[in-house]
Amino acid sequence: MAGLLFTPLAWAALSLLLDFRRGRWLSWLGMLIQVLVSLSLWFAVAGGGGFFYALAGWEAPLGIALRVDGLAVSFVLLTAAVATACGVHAGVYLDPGKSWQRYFWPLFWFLWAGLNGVWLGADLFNLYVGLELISLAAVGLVALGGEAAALRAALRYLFAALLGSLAYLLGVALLYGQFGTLSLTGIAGVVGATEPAAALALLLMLAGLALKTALFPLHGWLPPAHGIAKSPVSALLSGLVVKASFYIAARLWLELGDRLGSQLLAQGLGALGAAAVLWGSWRAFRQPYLKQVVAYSSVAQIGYLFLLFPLTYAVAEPVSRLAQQGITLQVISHALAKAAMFLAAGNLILSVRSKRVDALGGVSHFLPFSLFSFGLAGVSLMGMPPTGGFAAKWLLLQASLASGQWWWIAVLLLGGVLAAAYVFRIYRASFLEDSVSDDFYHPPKTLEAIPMILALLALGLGLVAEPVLSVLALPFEVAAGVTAVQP
Amino acid sequence: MNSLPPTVLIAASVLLPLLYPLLALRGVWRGALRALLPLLPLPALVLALLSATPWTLELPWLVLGSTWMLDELRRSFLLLTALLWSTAGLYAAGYLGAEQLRRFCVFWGFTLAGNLGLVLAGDMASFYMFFTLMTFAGYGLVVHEGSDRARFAGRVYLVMALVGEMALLAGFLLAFRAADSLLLADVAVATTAGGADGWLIAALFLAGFGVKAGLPLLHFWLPLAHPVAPTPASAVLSGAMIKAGLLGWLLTLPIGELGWAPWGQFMIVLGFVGALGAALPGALQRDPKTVLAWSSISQMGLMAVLVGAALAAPGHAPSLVPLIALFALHHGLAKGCLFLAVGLVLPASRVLRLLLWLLLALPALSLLGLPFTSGALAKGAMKDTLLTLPGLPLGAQLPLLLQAATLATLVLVARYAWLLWRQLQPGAAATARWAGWTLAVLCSSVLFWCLPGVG
Amino acid sequence: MSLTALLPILALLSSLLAAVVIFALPESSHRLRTLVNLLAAVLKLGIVAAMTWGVFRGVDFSVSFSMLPGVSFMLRADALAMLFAGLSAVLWLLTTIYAVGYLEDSPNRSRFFGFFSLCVASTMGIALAGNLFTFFLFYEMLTLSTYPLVVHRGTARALQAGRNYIIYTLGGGVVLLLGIAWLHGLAGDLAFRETGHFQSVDPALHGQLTLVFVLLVAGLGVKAGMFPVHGWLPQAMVAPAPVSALLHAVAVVKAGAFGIVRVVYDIFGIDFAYRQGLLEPLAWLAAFTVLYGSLRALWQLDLKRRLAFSTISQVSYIILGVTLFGPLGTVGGLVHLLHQGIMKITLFFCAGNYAETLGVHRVDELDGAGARMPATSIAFTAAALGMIGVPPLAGFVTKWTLGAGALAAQMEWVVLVLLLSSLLNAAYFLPIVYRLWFLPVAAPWPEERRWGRLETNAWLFWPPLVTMLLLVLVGLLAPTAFSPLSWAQLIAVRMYLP
Amino acid sequence: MRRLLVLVSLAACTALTIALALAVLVAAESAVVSELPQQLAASLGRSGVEHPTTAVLLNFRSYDTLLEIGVLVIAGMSGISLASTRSLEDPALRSSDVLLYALQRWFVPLMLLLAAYLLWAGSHRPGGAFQAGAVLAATGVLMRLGGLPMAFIRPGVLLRLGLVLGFAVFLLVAIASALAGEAFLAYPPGMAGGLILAIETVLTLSIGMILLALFVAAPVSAEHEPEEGGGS
Amino acid sequence: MSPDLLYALAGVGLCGIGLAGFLLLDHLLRRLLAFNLLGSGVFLVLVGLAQHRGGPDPVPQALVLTGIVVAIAATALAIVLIRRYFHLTGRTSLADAGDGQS
Repeated sequence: MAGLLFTPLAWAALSLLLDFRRGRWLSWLGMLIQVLVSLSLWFAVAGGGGFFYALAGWEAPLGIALRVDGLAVSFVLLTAAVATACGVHAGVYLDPGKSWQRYFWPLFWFLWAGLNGVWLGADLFNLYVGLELISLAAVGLVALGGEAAALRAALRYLFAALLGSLAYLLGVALLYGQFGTLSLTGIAGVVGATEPAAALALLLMLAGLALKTALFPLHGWLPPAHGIAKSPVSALLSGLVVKASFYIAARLWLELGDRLGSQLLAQGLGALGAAAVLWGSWRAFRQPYLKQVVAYSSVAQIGYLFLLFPLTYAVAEPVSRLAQQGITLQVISHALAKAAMFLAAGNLILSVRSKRVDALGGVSHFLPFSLFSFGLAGVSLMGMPPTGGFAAKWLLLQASLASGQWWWIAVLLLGGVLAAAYVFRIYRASFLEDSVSDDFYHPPKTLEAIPMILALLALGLGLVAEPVLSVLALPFEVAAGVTAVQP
Repeated sequence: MNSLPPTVLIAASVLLPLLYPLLALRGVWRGALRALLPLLPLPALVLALLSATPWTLELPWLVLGSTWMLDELRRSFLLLTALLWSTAGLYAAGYLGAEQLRRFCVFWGFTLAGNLGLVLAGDMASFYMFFTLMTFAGYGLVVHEGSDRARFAGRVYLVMALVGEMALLAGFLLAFRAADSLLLADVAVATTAGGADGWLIAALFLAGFGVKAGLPLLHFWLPLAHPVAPTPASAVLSGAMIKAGLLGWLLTLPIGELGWAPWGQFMIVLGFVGALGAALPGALQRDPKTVLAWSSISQMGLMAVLVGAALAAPGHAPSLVPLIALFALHHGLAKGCLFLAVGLVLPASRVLRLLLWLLLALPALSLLGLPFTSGALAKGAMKDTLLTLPGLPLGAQLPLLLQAATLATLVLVARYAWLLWRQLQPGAAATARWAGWTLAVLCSSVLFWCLPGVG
Repeated sequence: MSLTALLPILALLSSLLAAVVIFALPESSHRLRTLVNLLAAVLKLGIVAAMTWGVFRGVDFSVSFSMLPGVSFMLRADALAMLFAGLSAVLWLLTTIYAVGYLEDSPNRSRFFGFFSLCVASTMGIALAGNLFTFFLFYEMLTLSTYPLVVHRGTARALQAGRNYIIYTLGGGVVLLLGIAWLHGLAGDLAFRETGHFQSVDPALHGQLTLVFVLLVAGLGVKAGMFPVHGWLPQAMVAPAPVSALLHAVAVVKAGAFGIVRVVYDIFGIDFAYRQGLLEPLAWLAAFTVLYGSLRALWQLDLKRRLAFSTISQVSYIILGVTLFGPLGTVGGLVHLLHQGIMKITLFFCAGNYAETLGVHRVDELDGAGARMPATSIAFTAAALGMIGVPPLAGFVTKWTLGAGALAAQMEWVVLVLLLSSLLNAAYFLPIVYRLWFLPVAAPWPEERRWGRLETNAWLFWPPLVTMLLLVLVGLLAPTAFSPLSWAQLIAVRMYLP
Repeated sequence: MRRLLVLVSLAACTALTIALALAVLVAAESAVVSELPQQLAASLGRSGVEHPTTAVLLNFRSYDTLLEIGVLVIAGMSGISLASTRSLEDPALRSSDVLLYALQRWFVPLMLLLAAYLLWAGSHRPGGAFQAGAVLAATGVLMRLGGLPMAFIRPGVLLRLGLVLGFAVFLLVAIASALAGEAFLAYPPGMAGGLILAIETVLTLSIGMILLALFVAAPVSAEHEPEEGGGS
Repeated sequence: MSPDLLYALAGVGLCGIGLAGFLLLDHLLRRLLAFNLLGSGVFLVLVGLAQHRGGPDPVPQALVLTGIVVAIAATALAIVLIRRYFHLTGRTSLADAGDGQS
């Protein structure tokens, strides 16, 4: 447990002292440790159930407690998988000759630490700090290299993130002012049905988090940031970072939403999500640059996540559970698939030496492997069986049907078709055989293998969705005292 | 009852011609192809001559579950088919040039297989199968020459045949539902019991086989197709294959069942229309083969009259059916001879020429029904039976009509003889051609009397 | 894991693993790839044969695990599954052989064969799927794995065709998914069962179920090339011949037809569908498609396009058979599933041979090809005659059974449709046959290649001959055990006499 | 269009402000009296420091602080990653103004002293590592602006070490206790006070360094372009 | 109304002003200042509201301290980015791409 929190931070500190090449070896070692630790924690929770972990020996509300439940450890494991993949990829992908690349590793590790902090956090303020850690590290990663376009994207990103964080913090302030505690569980325990101030707080927090998650009208910052960053960074950002803020929003909603939320709010968020699905897909379809396509695809896919709100508000317990499971699967599969997609896109760009979609003509001759990974990931995004994306879509469909909110069905189905449109656009471009250029660079095997592994994971997720979901639904011993599990 | 001849023989009679086209696969086997032409129907001939009837062979694994059988009726048709095909085959061996020999032989084999098989078939599926095989392969024989005329004839032949096939398929399907059995023997009863369906079934069969048999209004293809085929093919087309339609009628129409008198009367009328109506266009033709084709329509009209009579007078059906078979045998052999003669050349010596004309006269006279010919037997029997049958339509006019029919035959035969006389040129022909023709004439005029089917 | 559970999985894996291995092989190792391909195909054939024997003996091959809450992944080999599995196993082997020859010296073979194997794995999955959900899973996988095959040539036309293909099939997939999800919401996870699920169902649900039925059939109808949604099929002709062969004979259109069979029989149950009056409209639609496809085929000059429209027509026979209430109709539809496959694949093989050997793509360029390529032409002729329904070829057995089924179901008009369609078939096939055999060579072949002794490449030479032999044998020996007909009868018996 | 947007934004801000004010009032009325201060007072004795805020910062909620320092480190290194910083000293700014120079010689030690005091005071009254670090950084800024030589701090390993030192020590303590069997970040009984002081000391150093580095990184002068990166 | 509540309300006001500035100002530095204003407002609300009933509460004070540090870090980083952006492009706003943050 401690190792989980310690390693990324320690590696961040250590790798700052080394240059890129040595940092790479160190980081790879660290990733190995992280994966092992995450796995062992996962197994510990899978075996013994979830628990609260009181940091510094002080229990909440005085101290900060970590909530170690099935969902959290699953996300920790997911983070370990995606981050490791991105890390290994980055180690090969990034050019060690550029001196600023040495800062990649510490930022990477801080990002990881922040993510773990958010997954496990149960303290509203601690979550804020975690979010800021993630945001700044992410901004740093985007800005790395310092070109004008990157700076511009980083600035937009930074401002959006800061505004979102402050909105969230304002909500925290209101909640603390009213309830005198920062523990989410504690607040959920005392909050009543009609609390206008708390409702406003929830609204503020959700708005802030939606901004950080790039929900539809607030998504403007995402495509430039994700599109301009180096591919492994984009993969991290799209795969994991945006999920962190959504995760907090979802936790808030599930704890407090039934009392502080309203049908209007829930449907409104859902509608924005739906709009994001359609608008994002459409925009993705129209982009001339490969990574912009993938970035807008993120906007669309994030839209699905916000269907959580209408599908869990004022519905029967089993329906709500279906929706939660669906959204969880969507988060996981999108993380895997999108990371795979960005990494594969990076490989493609590397090999054709152009970022344009229409430069891909004939690439299927030479790079079927990365293209294949890209396609597989795309399949998951489309929600085609047997991928995780499909499993998620299926559960959401069932939830929509069962709750009678049939209008989301149209969104789900249409979203899949639109996703197919932009994925197949890439495919189509790559199959075109009339290009004269035969000048392709062959990336190293490692670069090719990693997106494939991720894509296969996304694919396999659909097949093993049931076991995965059963871990997420592990019993959580709220009543049990602090049982500090040592690594 | 079921005195089954060796299965090998039965199989060989169909399989030999069916597998014979395999020889065409290699060009070097050309000689064998030609040599085998007359031998193909031999197993069938042996079967027809020697096997004791009736027998039934169950082949449940074949197509939809097949039954092959031979009874007296079928034996007669089998005999005709085998004889005519083997003589025509002999003729063909001497007639054909090297060009497109393989293609001709392929279609020849398939057509023969179909023709033999349909005679042996005891169930609908096999019958239909062989019938179709014959029809489609026959197309190859019709268009063999490749001339524009042949192609046009082939197209008409194929379109009409296809329509006929479809009528047959529908008929068989309906009959199958009515009878719940694939056996042809059950069709008649089921048709009679089938009510409105029964009428439809009978109509479909009448029309479907009518195409093949050259029933008036369904005959258009016949004067086109028969003449354009190579001579031996014309012979089998007009002599044997056309009889398949007749056999079809006999096997599928509710002959011997009560309640079909109107149908019988209708057929009689239709038959006479064919028998008499064919004379005029036939007499106007300039090609002896076309004249013969019209003559075939005319003769088939007479056979349709007989079938009609059998329908109209169910009580007399048992005596009428052998008569029809006899008539078919007679006509098939005689018509075959006449067709084959068209491809002959005049020999150099006068004696031989005389002999030629003499021999040629035999089948012609037979067709006219002159004494001591097969025609006399058949026509006499027909006349006797028809005139004694009660309750036929046109009863009063029957003698007159029969006279007229004979006159029509006479006109056509005379026209044929005249045209042939003008057409035959001196020259040399292969021995096989002579042998085939001679054999055919012999069969028609002499062997006829010895055949087991007669009587 | 017991053998009964293992075999279905192995059947799937044999081609799935082949795909993986092929993708991993470098482009240049042609021999090894061919070896892997053939090994996998033979292995699968063996497995399927073993399973068929087992199913015949009444062994229940099934394996399932829970995939999502309330939904399981289920493979099960019933008689119907083996019908389709057998078809794809046999034809896969032949098509693989053919494709090896066809793509000799062409680029991107690694990609091609990889997706090719994936495609077959999907087909196998469709065949063995034990419930609607699993079926859908492989159904969509099929869509995706065939796309690269359709656009394989990479020309603008191919890409256009691929786009249309994907629009149609994904659209169909969406409709299908909606139907499945809805049905799932109504009735839970539905395993395929020989008698269907709705013999006795709350009448209040009838309306919804009818709607679901329409959705499912509409979704499946896209792949089956049914009338209003057939547009992708003729365009997909730009794909290489083995792909067209596979698409038309085994995989895509058959998947749609097979799906409709499953939905009607094993989900709704033929009784329910009949009582609800769901069959009659479907029958009309199928009949219309039969005639429409044939009529359109008449006007096509491109050989493969003509064959494509013929497929549209022929596949609807299967659906027509399904809609004929009664065992005979069922047998007719099911047996055509196989027969059409064998016949159509022969035709496409031949069309490919003409294109590859002579450079001939159009019907009017075929004059006299019979003399130049007798074996291919014989195969083509046999298959064409089979399509027309000439006995004793495969097509006759189908037509006979369908006709008898229609009469048994008191739907006489169907017989009329069958006959009309046969005539139309003759009208567009016989001219080709005529050109092959009876016309002299009019012009030099557009692009002739020679391969020594045989008329064409040996890899291309044998497959059509083998399928021709098959199409003769399945008709000639229809009543024997393990023939398509008797297998279909076995299914019908298990369905109607549970 | 633009005006409309402005108006809408303003209206939205106003509405939000009013809503917020109302919410604050409502929340103030209905606020649950927190038990946290009491709990805190009860636990203060075990925290190792006397000032409650410092106790919260460095003991009860030390995880927040750890991450907070992490945020600082991120900002610092992101800053230096973008700038070409050869040295914290800028020769161009080196002044020859005697008066300024003299003033600085007075101020710098004084400020250092102030920083030390703030650090020490943190344990029992307002003050602490951050305040001390800020003063330290201010000293550095003054020195840079005044042109005092600071060549000893190069942006190489030493600078990075300085950046991360506080964080690293904090982390080390945290993990040490975890390895000893306590929870992560827990201090061994009795050693809390000393450890906190030690941590605060290094933190002060690092915070000062980070802020200074950010200050130095921000200016971009034309001569050093366009070669980016942190040197060495 | 206690002084603490007054603080909180003042914080609300700051929030409003900061937000308006953040949304409406194009110049990056001004926007950054607006952000700081907004942040201060939030901190005031946090401390003021919490202390309104229960008297001095060290927890929000500590939180605010942490928040300030974070804000400073972010501000500093932003300044570095802005400076460099200005240096490279000569621009002081992100304007031409429209409504990025709003």
